[in-house]
This record gives sequence, structure tokens and C-alpha cells, in this order.
Amino acid sequence: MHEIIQITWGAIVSFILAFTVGITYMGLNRKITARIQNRIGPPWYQNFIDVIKLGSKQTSIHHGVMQHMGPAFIMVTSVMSLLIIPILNQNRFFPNLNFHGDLVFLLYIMVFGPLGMALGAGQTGNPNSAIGVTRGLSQMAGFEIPWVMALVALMIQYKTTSIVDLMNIQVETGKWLMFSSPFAFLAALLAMLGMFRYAPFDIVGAPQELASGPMSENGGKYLFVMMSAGSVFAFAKLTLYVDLFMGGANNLIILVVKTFSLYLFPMLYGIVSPRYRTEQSVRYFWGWPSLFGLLAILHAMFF
Amino acid sequence: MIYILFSILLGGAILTFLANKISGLLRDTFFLLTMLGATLIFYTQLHIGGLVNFSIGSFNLEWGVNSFSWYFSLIVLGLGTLAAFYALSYMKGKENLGFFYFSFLISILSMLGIVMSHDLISFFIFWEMMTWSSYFMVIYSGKNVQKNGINYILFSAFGAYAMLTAIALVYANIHSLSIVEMISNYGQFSPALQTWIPILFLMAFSVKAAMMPLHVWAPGAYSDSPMAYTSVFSGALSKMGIYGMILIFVTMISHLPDDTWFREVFAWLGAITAIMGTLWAIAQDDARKLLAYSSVAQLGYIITGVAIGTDLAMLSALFLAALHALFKGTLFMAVGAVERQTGTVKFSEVTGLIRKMPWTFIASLLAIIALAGIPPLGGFVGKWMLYESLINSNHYILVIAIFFASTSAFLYCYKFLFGFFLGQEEKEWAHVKEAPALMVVPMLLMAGFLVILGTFPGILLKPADTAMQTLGFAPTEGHLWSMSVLFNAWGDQVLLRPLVYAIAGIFLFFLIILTVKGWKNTRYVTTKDISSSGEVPLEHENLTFSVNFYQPFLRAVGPVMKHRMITWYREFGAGMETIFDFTRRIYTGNGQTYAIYVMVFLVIILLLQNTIFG
Amino acid sequence: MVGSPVLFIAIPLLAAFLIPLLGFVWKESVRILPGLVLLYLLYLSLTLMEQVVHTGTIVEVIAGWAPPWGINLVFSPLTGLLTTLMILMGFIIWIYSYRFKNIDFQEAVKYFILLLMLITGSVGIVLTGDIFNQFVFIEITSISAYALTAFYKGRDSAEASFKYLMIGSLSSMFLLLAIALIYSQLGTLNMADIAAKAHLMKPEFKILALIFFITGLGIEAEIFPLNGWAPDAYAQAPGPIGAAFSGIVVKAGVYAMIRVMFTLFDVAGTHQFLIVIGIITLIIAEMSAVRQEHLKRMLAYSSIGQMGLVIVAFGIGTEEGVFAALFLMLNHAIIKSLLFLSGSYLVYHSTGKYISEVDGIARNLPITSFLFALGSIAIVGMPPFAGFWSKWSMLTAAAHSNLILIIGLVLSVSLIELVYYFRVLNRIYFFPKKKEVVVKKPTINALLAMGLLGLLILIIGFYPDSVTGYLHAASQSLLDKGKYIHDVLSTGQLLLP
Amino acid sequence: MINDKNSQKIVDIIRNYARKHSLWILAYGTGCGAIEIPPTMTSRYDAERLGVRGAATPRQADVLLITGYLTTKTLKRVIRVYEQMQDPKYVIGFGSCTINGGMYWDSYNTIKALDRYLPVDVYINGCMPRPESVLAGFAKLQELIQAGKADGAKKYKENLEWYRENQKKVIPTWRMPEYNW
Repeated sequence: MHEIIQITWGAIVSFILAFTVGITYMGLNRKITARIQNRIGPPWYQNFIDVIKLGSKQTSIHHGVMQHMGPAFIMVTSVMSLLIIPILNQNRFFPNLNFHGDLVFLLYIMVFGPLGMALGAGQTGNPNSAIGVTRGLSQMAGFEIPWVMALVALMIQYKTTSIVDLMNIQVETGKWLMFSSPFAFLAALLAMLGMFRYAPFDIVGAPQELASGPMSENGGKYLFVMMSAGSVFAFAKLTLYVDLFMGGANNLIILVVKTFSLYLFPMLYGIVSPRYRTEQSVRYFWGWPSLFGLLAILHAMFF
Repeated sequence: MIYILFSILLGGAILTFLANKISGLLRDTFFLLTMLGATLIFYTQLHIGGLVNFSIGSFNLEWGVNSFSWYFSLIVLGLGTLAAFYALSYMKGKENLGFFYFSFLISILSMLGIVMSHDLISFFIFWEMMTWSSYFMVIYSGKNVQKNGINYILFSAFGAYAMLTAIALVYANIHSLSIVEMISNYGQFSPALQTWIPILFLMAFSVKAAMMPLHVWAPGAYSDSPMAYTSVFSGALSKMGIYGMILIFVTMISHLPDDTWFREVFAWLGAITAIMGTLWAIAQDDARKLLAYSSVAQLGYIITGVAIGTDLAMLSALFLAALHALFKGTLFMAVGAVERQTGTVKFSEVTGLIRKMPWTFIASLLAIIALAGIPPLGGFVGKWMLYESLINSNHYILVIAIFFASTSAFLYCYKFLFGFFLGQEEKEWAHVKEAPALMVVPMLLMAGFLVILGTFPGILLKPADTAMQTLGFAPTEGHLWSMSVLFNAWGDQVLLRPLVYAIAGIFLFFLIILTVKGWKNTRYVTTKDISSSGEVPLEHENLTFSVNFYQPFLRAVGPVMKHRMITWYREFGAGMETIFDFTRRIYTGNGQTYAIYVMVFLVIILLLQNTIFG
Repeated sequence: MVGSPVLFIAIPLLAAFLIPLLGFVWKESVRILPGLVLLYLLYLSLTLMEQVVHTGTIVEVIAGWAPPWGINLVFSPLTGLLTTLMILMGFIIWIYSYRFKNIDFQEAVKYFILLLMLITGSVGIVLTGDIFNQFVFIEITSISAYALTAFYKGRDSAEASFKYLMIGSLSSMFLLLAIALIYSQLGTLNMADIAAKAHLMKPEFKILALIFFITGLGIEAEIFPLNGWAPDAYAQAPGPIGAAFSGIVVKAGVYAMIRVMFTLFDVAGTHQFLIVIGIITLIIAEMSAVRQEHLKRMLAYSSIGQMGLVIVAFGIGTEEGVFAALFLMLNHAIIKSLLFLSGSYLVYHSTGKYISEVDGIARNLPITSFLFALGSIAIVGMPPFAGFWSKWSMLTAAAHSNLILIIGLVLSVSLIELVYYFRVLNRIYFFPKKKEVVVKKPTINALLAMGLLGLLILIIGFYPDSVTGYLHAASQSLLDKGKYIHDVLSTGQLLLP
Repeated sequence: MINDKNSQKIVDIIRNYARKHSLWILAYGTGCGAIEIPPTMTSRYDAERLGVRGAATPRQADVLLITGYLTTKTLKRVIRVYEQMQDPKYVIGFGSCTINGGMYWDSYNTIKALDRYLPVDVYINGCMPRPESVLAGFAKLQELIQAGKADGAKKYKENLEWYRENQKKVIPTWRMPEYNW
């Protein structure tokens, strides 16, 4: 019972943390984008305002029970990843579920939400949603390959599938995995581009073409939950990268610095990129990133 | 007891067939009683380890049950009984029902026979019975019989004859047909035989398990047989191939001095099967075809697991085998329900059934989640074990291949659910109602079992572990799994219970928030009320996106899918037919030619007499 | 002693003469008499068979002339088995064709006489111990077969009969040559005697005689390339006669050939020759069968192929091989007769007898179609039906002799066989019926005959032990050449003062 | 506690602040006015600094921006889009055409006063209004929201029959789902 309360408490606190940080990152993204485009841009807290606005929308519609549940599905993924990914080294932050699952579990729980939401999007009957979903799934089949290759390389190199163990190894040796397994880091980094769905991989919800794709029928509270989930998930993913490749973090400030510097990569890459078509992005991920992944595996096998 | 089991099934089959002439009710009663009787006897009366002997045709036939065969009988009878209930309702009003039920029972009998045979000859007999009884099912619908039916029977016969050759070789060498003796004497065979016997056996088994170069019969056969049977066909009958493979791999291949390349080849064939099956499943518009290709792909995973053959891999293969029976059985049943209620199985034709057939949707949703291997359902456990075993046994590229297959599987999983149940609701399907309870309940039972397995996989892992111990593996309970915990060889673990509870808790929490917040101002709107540039779709306008569903993805993988195995076979077949036609012309129908043949024969023999009769 | 082997020849011949005479008195007797005769002979052969298996070969001397001078009949387990089989098939064919030519009395008389002659001739070929006598029986069989082939008096049947006649006369010529050669060398016509003295023959003469025998008997045994007559004859003869050809006549031909090769001469290389020629026959025939458009021609080619298989099995030469060959012969007689009998109802009213005309006929002829299906499944060797056991024994025999290649070949040919049989089955059951095809319902007696055959298939399939004992005895008796010689010649010594 | 008057006030302040500073616009490019939207959004004038941002679909949008004259044909779509938006929602009439028909004042197939068909919260005049005036219009809307006076949606709901009557007058084939808020 004590454990459950502790985990629940931890979940709430980490959720708030992730929500805050994630949404700030999103706002900073908009700000930086604006600055690069020689605009003033919205304030950094603009996304907070947006979220609160969405949350305070008075009415909302849904097309059926699957669409109603869709945001809950995606929330499961966000919160579960947050719970499985250790926030700080040696679990110094709130203890969560990270001793209960491993990388493979994480990989699968990360697709749970998108698929659930895809079902909701499908139920709306809006063709744009379904088209967006098919693009998203196709792209996922693309970027999962280098991503899994990178993870497998780590697993075989350090003989563990536990994230906590991988972090401990970095703490013990004092060497970040992005230096000791550079190819894995490269592959994972390139896969991250697809994971964040910024340009050039933003064909899933291309606003001009698909009317934001899977989310096109969601407004009000549904969009509110989805947006929060997206921010939390973004933070969780960044934390995972930091945990795996950048030696984790000993306190929250370091964590924020590391995650933000990591976040700059997809962000800046996206700002200067046009958009790939689906098959182009799929082929992209099966090209160089997968080659790096292969090199990572070879590196792990022979060194 | 095995006698009684078999004679109940055989007698029941014949009685059902005969009762068909009298009345439909009697036939259904007989059918159900037979199935239930067999299941009841199996669970209550059959003891593991019991053996019966008798001789026929101067061979000593031996039947018995061990834990390994018990595990597979469990799949067969469990799925068979549920499918039997389903069939009663599904087949109502169709033609040739006596024939259908007869073949159904005979195939159940033959599957049980296969796993309970302890000698090769009855193994082969039951194997062939299984082939022709399922062949009847493939051609039952009367569509494409000349293509799919012949394909199926030809490939099955090819496999069966390979097996027959192997059996003959074994018999010639050890003068015994007992499987146990074959295994124990395996080490004394000549090296050539040691290689060839397993290869021949594996050819037979990989036909039924639809492994890569021998899989071309499967999509047609699975999609053409009645769905009530296809669930058994794909769920249980294909597992007979897996059963045989496990037997061969454990008892023979592992004794080969160079078994590594053997295992590698088969593991890779399994992986390629998985990939290609998945890709082709994505391209299908027919739900039955989609599931058929998906079955091929899923069997590919299992084959890979079997071929790797470590403790964890074998455990995952056994677990996945049972699981595949559960979820693919459910899915084929769901397709059958949709087919029965709407009359079509094309994704491009039927949409938006979720509100009309909610229970079918729930069952398929759960089955699809399990198929995709997403926690918190049972599918994840099998997938997890497979990946871990592959990584632990140093098959790094293979694990990527398998992972690619199962990631791409999300595509067709979504297509299945979307195509039938989601999308715009149409007036054309407004009349559709939920399938009868007899069809829905079996689906829901199996789906419910999948949910339970997600939290407590130990329920199924325990018999699987016992089965493996029969095959000579060390017990794995406690260090590879316990009731709801999974371990890998490096000591990492997945504690399913807290994870599943956490998932359920988070889901419920947010669902409640979503529901309660603005409860009064949340409104349901029809699927015609969508934001499509301010337009209102008309009643007959269906905006659902269902044609060329994954066109971009298929374009990306296009080069791989350019060549189809089946065209090669077809060209080979066409070439053979040409040769046959040419041969036929030897018989010209002209008497003089025949007389010349006689003389030429005589002359040739006279000339060659010293060579021939030297 | 229930009766003597002589009765097998004497009674049907007598009956054949009596049929037209009795026909003047009571027309129905024409139909009944052959049946009675065959039933009695069946009983006789079964009892004799039982006796022979336990006590040993019966050698019947005709007219008191002891072997090697006189003609003798040998009722060994082998010959007894084949006699029983032939008479059984004859009996079933009689049941089937009881109502044959119901209106045309004259035709019926001819038919039954010829049928009896055909059976008598074939039984004679098997039973006789004298090589010239065997030649005579072959001629009797052949001539009745020519006549039966041309029975419908159509253009095609006349042509088929003529072809048969032409090739058949070649066969007679070669046989006569061979016999003359042997007689000139050894001065004896008794098989046992020849066998005992074969070593006295000059090798070149021996081989020459053997080659003539092979050619002459090969025509009857339908080995490639001597079997050109067969498809036409099978296809054009009346349905039951097709069954009689494949169930009775060919078996006699194969027996004669095997007897010559196994018993008469001890030439090296015969086994290999049999295997090679059998495989060629098998492959060519099965390949030709795939693309046939006529049902009966397809069955004919299949029949030829099966005989090739039998010859391969004989060629293996071990006891297991011979056992397998005899088993194959037995099953082939039963199954192929069933296929011919039911198949001729499937295409009863069609002029072309095309396979495409059986489409969807199962709805109108459920039982016939079912029996045809049973036969098809049995003949491709699917367990648990009769064909499986013979194929299995064939494979084990080959495996024991390390003839792996043969196993492969036989099984790949089986695949071809499977294709064309299942194509027909699919048509029967699953194609829409053509409107213009008129269906003829089988008569009760035809159903009875076909049902009997089907029952036999099931009995042998589920309980092969019912026949394997006899087959083992028969195969031992074929291979034990010394015993054969001793049995026959000792009878002569007993008779001599 | 949430029904407590003071806390409700605080909540309202926060809500209005958020609504004011987060205006997701659905720019319905009906007429020539659409050409003024890109300069408004891009670097020169950068409306995003006010929290104005494009929304892809009516479900997500707060502000319906009607940029120019409305033909009877497009009116139907605009009404549809407006009705699909979630409360609270605002309409900005853009350019003279939406006020009085502008240069199309005597056209047979454009509507003259948007106000008769949809509740307009803010009009921006000009033909075309320059981006500065567009920004001024947004600022005005923000003011109204802050003051709680941007209640076009409420008006629409209350006077639905009147609006419907007017709408049906100009749209001959009226076939739309009922507006049931």
C-alpha cells in the first residue's frame, strides 16, 4: 500500500514536472522558430495559454466511444513511459516503475497510445484522419528500425535490457554511451527526428494538406488532453535519450539542460527542412540511420 | 481412453453426417455432443503418460499422451470446441452441412491423432487425414477450387511424400516405426541420413506451418474455407507443423554436429516469412486474405523461435503457438461474423460497423492488440520472450528483422480494425445487427483469456514448461518466468502485474477525467458531421478512406514485393504442363506408329542386350 | 479336396458354350448363368487358396500326362491369389453389367460369352504350367478382348480394336518365336522343366528368347513403348470391359512376364531392366494423363502408370518388393475397376466422354460421385485407404534396397497423379453443372458392384492384415523358384510308374 | 468550492486571459481578403506574438475569419464551419464586403450583411484592410473577450430561428444537420 501511494505520488509529481518542462519546450520551439524566421514570436509561455484555453473550451463533440477514449490511450503511453524511464540517476527523484519494466516493454508501450489514438481518429470518419494515421504508421515502421538497432546494440554491448542498469554503467565508468557507442547514438538521434514528427517528417499531421491529420476532429477537452500528453511524452522521450546516451542527470537542472540541448536537434533540423513524402521518409530511415544502426550492432558485437 | 476419444470423434463424425439426412437439429446436436464429449473426456479422463498399443498391417501402432502433446491437444480442443459453437450459428442455412461437420470433426480427430501418435505410421495416416479433411474445407465454398484447392493439396502432398520418404528410410534402417526408437537410434544413422531425415521431415512440417518457399497455398486456402473452420485451420492445424518442427529440432537437429547453420537457415526462413507475410498482409483489401497472410507471418515468428531452440526461444514459440490460436481464431471468427451479417469481407466495401457490432469489435480489438504484441495483453509476453531469446542467443540482425515485421504488423492491424469497424457509418449497412450470441460468446471468451494472459502468462507458461521438460529441457520456472513476471538471461525482468495495473489505472483515471469534464456539453455527432471544408457529406457519399490504404508504404517497400513466389510456381507449373502436353503426343493414335514403337523397342533391346543382360 | 483347378478352365468354357443354347429356353438365364459360374468359382478359389496357403501348392495334371510332358495347372499361393482376384473382379463386373444390353438379347449373349472367355483366358494364363498352353490362353484372352473393344461397332471402337489387333498379333508372333526358340533348345514346354534346364541353354539363345518374351508379353503388360493400343482400347470398350482390362487382363499379362523373368530364366540384369522400363512407363503414362480431355483415356493412362509402378516393384526383386508389387496389383485391380465403373456412369450419355462434362454432376449422382472420389483418393495413396498400404510397402521395399532415387521418382509421379485426379474431383463436386449434360442414374446392381468395391477399399484400408497374409505367401511362392520346380516335377514323378 | 463566487471569478479571469491570448483562427479565404492573411502572419507583422495562430480545422479553431465577400454558395459552407466550431467561438468580418456588400453591393449572388447570417463579433473595415487594421481587429476582439462581451455564439444560440430564417432565404437547398447546442 505504501509503495502504491509512493508511486502514485511520484507519478503525479513527475507528471507535473514533465508537463511543465515539455510545454515550455514546445513554447520555446515556437519562439525559436519565430526568431529564426525573423519574427518576434509568441512568448515562451504561449503553449501554457493554449493548453489552458483548450481546457476551458465549453463544448466538445465526439464521434463515438473510441474517439472519446483516444486521448486516454495516448495518456497511458505518456505517463507509462514517464514512469518507466528513470528521471534522475540512481532514482534520486521519485521512485517509479522503472524496476518493473525494460527497454522492450518501453518500446511497445510507446506504440500503445498512438495506436489507440489512431483508432479514435479512425472513428471520426474524417478521411484526413485515416490518411494521417496511415502515414504515421508507415513512418513509424520506418524510424523504429534504426531506433531498435540502436537499442539492440546497447543491449548486447552492456548485456542488459534495463534502463537503470545502462544508466548505472555510465555512472560507474563515467563515460557517456554516446561516446562509447557512437553509432548507436547516431542511429537513435536520427530516429528521434521521426519520433518527434517535426519537419521534414511532419507529413502525418500536415496542417495545410491533411488539416492536422489524426487530430482533425478533436477539439476542446480532447485536444487539451492530447496536447498535454504530447508534451509529457516529449519530455519522457528526451529523458530517455539523456538516460541512455548522455549519462543521465544528477539533478533536475542538469536534466533540463541536457534534454533541451538534445531537443534543439530535431527542432533546428525541422526549422530548416522542407517536408518529405511518406515513402521518402520511410526510405530515409532505412538508409543512413539504419546503416548507422547496423554499424552500431557490429561495433557492439566485435568491440 | 484414447480409443474412446478417437472413436467418439470418428463415430460422431459419421453420425453427424448421417443425421444430416434426417434433420438439421439432430445433426447439430450430434455435432455439439461429439465435440463436448471429446473435450470432456480429454480433460477429465486422459492421463499423461498413458499408452495404448495395437497392431495393424503388421505394424505396431502406439498412441499416448505426454505433456508435450497435451499442450497441443489443449490448443486443438480448446479452439475446436469454441469454433464448434461458433460454427453452429455461422453455418446455419448453408449447403452441405453434413459434409462440413464431418470434415470438421475428422480434422479435429486427425489433429489429436497426430499429437497422440507415438509411431510414424499412424502419425502419417493422421497427417494425411488432416490434409484431406482440411482440403474438403478449402474447396467447400466452391470458389477457386481448381486454383487454391489444387495448390493446397499439391503442396500438402509434396510435404506428405517427403515425410513418407523419411519414414521409409527410417523404417528401412531400424525396422521400427516407433518415434521413440527413431529418436534413440538417430545417432546410429549414416551421416547422410542424419541430415536428410530431418530435412525431409521439416519439408513436410514447413508446408503445414506455411514457411517461406512453401507457403503459397496458405493465403488462398485460409481465405477460401468457411471462417468457422479457418479459425481452427489457421489457429490449430498450422500448429501441427510447429509441433512436428519442435520435435525434429529438439530430437534430431540438436544432435547434428553442424546444427548451427541448420538453425540459422530455418530461423532466417522464419524471419523472412514473417516479413513477407506482413508486407503482403498490408497490401490486402480482403479481410480473409489479410488474416491469412498475417497467419503466415505469425507462424514465421514461431518458426524462428523453434529454430533458435534455446529455453526461452522454445518457451516463446510454444506460448506464441497457443496465443496465435487464440487471437487468430478470434479474428477469423470476427471476419466470419462480419461476413455473415453484411455479406462482404472487403475493407473497401464495408465500414463503420462499430456501433452495429460492438461485441465483435471489442473481441477483435483485444485480439488485434494481442496480435500486435502491445502490452497489457498476452501478445506482448510472447513477443518479449522471442526478442529476449534472440538477443541472448546472439541473433542480432534476426531480432531486427523480427522487429521490423512486428512493427509493420501495426499497419495491417490498424487496417483491419479501421476497415470494418471504424470510418463513416453508411446507410447501406444501417440494417446490420450484432452477430448471434453463439458467435459472439466464443470470440469474447478467447479475447478475455488474452487479457488474463497479459497479466498472468504463467497460466499458459506452466503447461508449456511442462511440455518442454518432456522434450528434455531444464525447468524454466523461476528463472525465466513466474506467474506474472518475465526474466531474461541477464536477470532483467518485467513485472507484469504492477505494470498492467498502472496502465489500467492511468487509463481509467484519464477516461474518467475526459468523461466527467464538461459532461453536459459533450455531444455525440454522427460520422457524417465532419469538418470537410464546410461540406456536408450526403447519405450515399462515403468519405471513408479505404482504397490504396498504405500506398506510400507499399511504394517504399515496392522493390521487395515485386516478385511473388506464387508466380514462380505458376510458371513452373505452366512449364510442366507444356512438357506433359508434349509427352501426350507420344501416343499419336496411329496404329502404324505404335507398331513402329514395338519394332524400335525390340531392336533397341536386341542391340543393347549385352549391356542390359550382360 | 473341394475341387480341382481344372474347373477354373472347364466350367466357364462349358458355360460359355451353354449360354446361347440356354438362351433359347429362358432368356434370363443368359444373364444369370455367368454369375452363378463365377460365384461358384469364387467360392472354389477362396477355399483352394485357404488350403494352398496352409498345405502347399496344388499341381493338377490334365489327362494323366505327367509333367514335363503333359499340360499341368499350378495352383500355388501366387497363382491362386491372382485367380481369386480375377474371378472376384469378374464377378463384380458381372454384377455391374447384369442389365447390360437389356433389350438387345443377341448383343447380351455375345457380351456374356466374351466376358466369360476373357476371364477364362486370363485365369488360364495364370494357372497353366505349360508355356505353349499359356500362349493359347493369351490368344483366347486377346481375341475376346479385340471383340469386346469393338463391341459398340462404332468407327472409333473399330479403329481401337484394329490397333489392338495389330499390336496383339505382333505380340503373338514374338511369343511364338520365343517358344519355338526354347523348344528347339530344350525340347520341353513345361515351365518348371524349362526353369530346371535353363542353364543348358546357350546364353545368346536364352537372351534372345527372353527378349522375344519381353516384347510379346510386354504388349499385354502395357509397358512403354509397347502400350500404344491400350488407351484407345480402354477408352472405346464398354465401361465394365475397361474395368476388366485393368483389373483382369493386364494382371495376367504382368504375371506372365514376371513368371518368365523370375522363374524361367536366370539372366542377370532382369531386375534392373524391370526397374528402368517400369519407371519409364510410369513417368510417361502419368505425364500423358495430365493433359487428357477424355475421362476414360485419363483413367487408361493412369492404369498404365500403375502397371509401371507394379513392374518397378517387381524389379526391386526382394521379397518385400514382390509383396509390394502384388499388393499394388491387388489394389489397382480393385480401385481402378471402381474408377472405371463409376466413371463410365459419370460420362454415360455424353458422346465425347469429356472430362469437362462431369462438372457438378455430384448433385445428380451423389453415390457414384462419392465412390469415384473414394477411388481417386485411394489410388493416389492417401491413408487410410487401400492405396496407401501398397504404396507404403513399395516405398519401404525400395528403401530397404537403398533405391532412394526410386522413392523420389515414384513420389513425384504421385504428385502428378494427384493433380489430375483432384482436378476431376473438383469438377465433379464444385463446378456448376452444364445444362445439356443428361445424367444416367446407375442401376441397383451397378450400385451394388461399385459399393462392393468401395467396401473392399475401406476394408483393406482400415485392416490391411486381411490380405497381407496371402500376399506374403504369394510373394514367397514367386521367389522360391526351386520349390516351384520341385512341386511341379515331383507330381510327375508320382504319376510315373 | 468551485461554485464559490470568488473562486469562480478567479477562474473566469484565468479563462478569459487564456482565451484572449490564444486565438486560433480559421481563415476562411472566401474573397480577395485572404491575400492579407499571409503578411499578417509572417515576419513583417507577426500576429503570432499576440497568440494568434492558424488552426487546421473548425474543431480546433476559436475565431472564424471571413475574409471578404460571401457568395450564397460559400455562405452555406461558412455556416457549416461556424456551427462545427466549439464554444466559445468568435467571428471576425473582414473587409467592407462583409459589412455592406462593398463593391458587390448590387451583385445578385453575394450576401450583403454578414450579420444577418452569422453573429459577427468584430468587423474590420477597409477594402482591403491592411495588416495593421487586421491586428487592430484582433486587439479589439481580445478586448471584448477580456471584458466578456464577445458573446456572438450566445446570440446565435438565442436567435437561432431568426438566423435560420435568413439563412434559408438565400440558400435554396438547405440540407444541414440541426444545430442543437
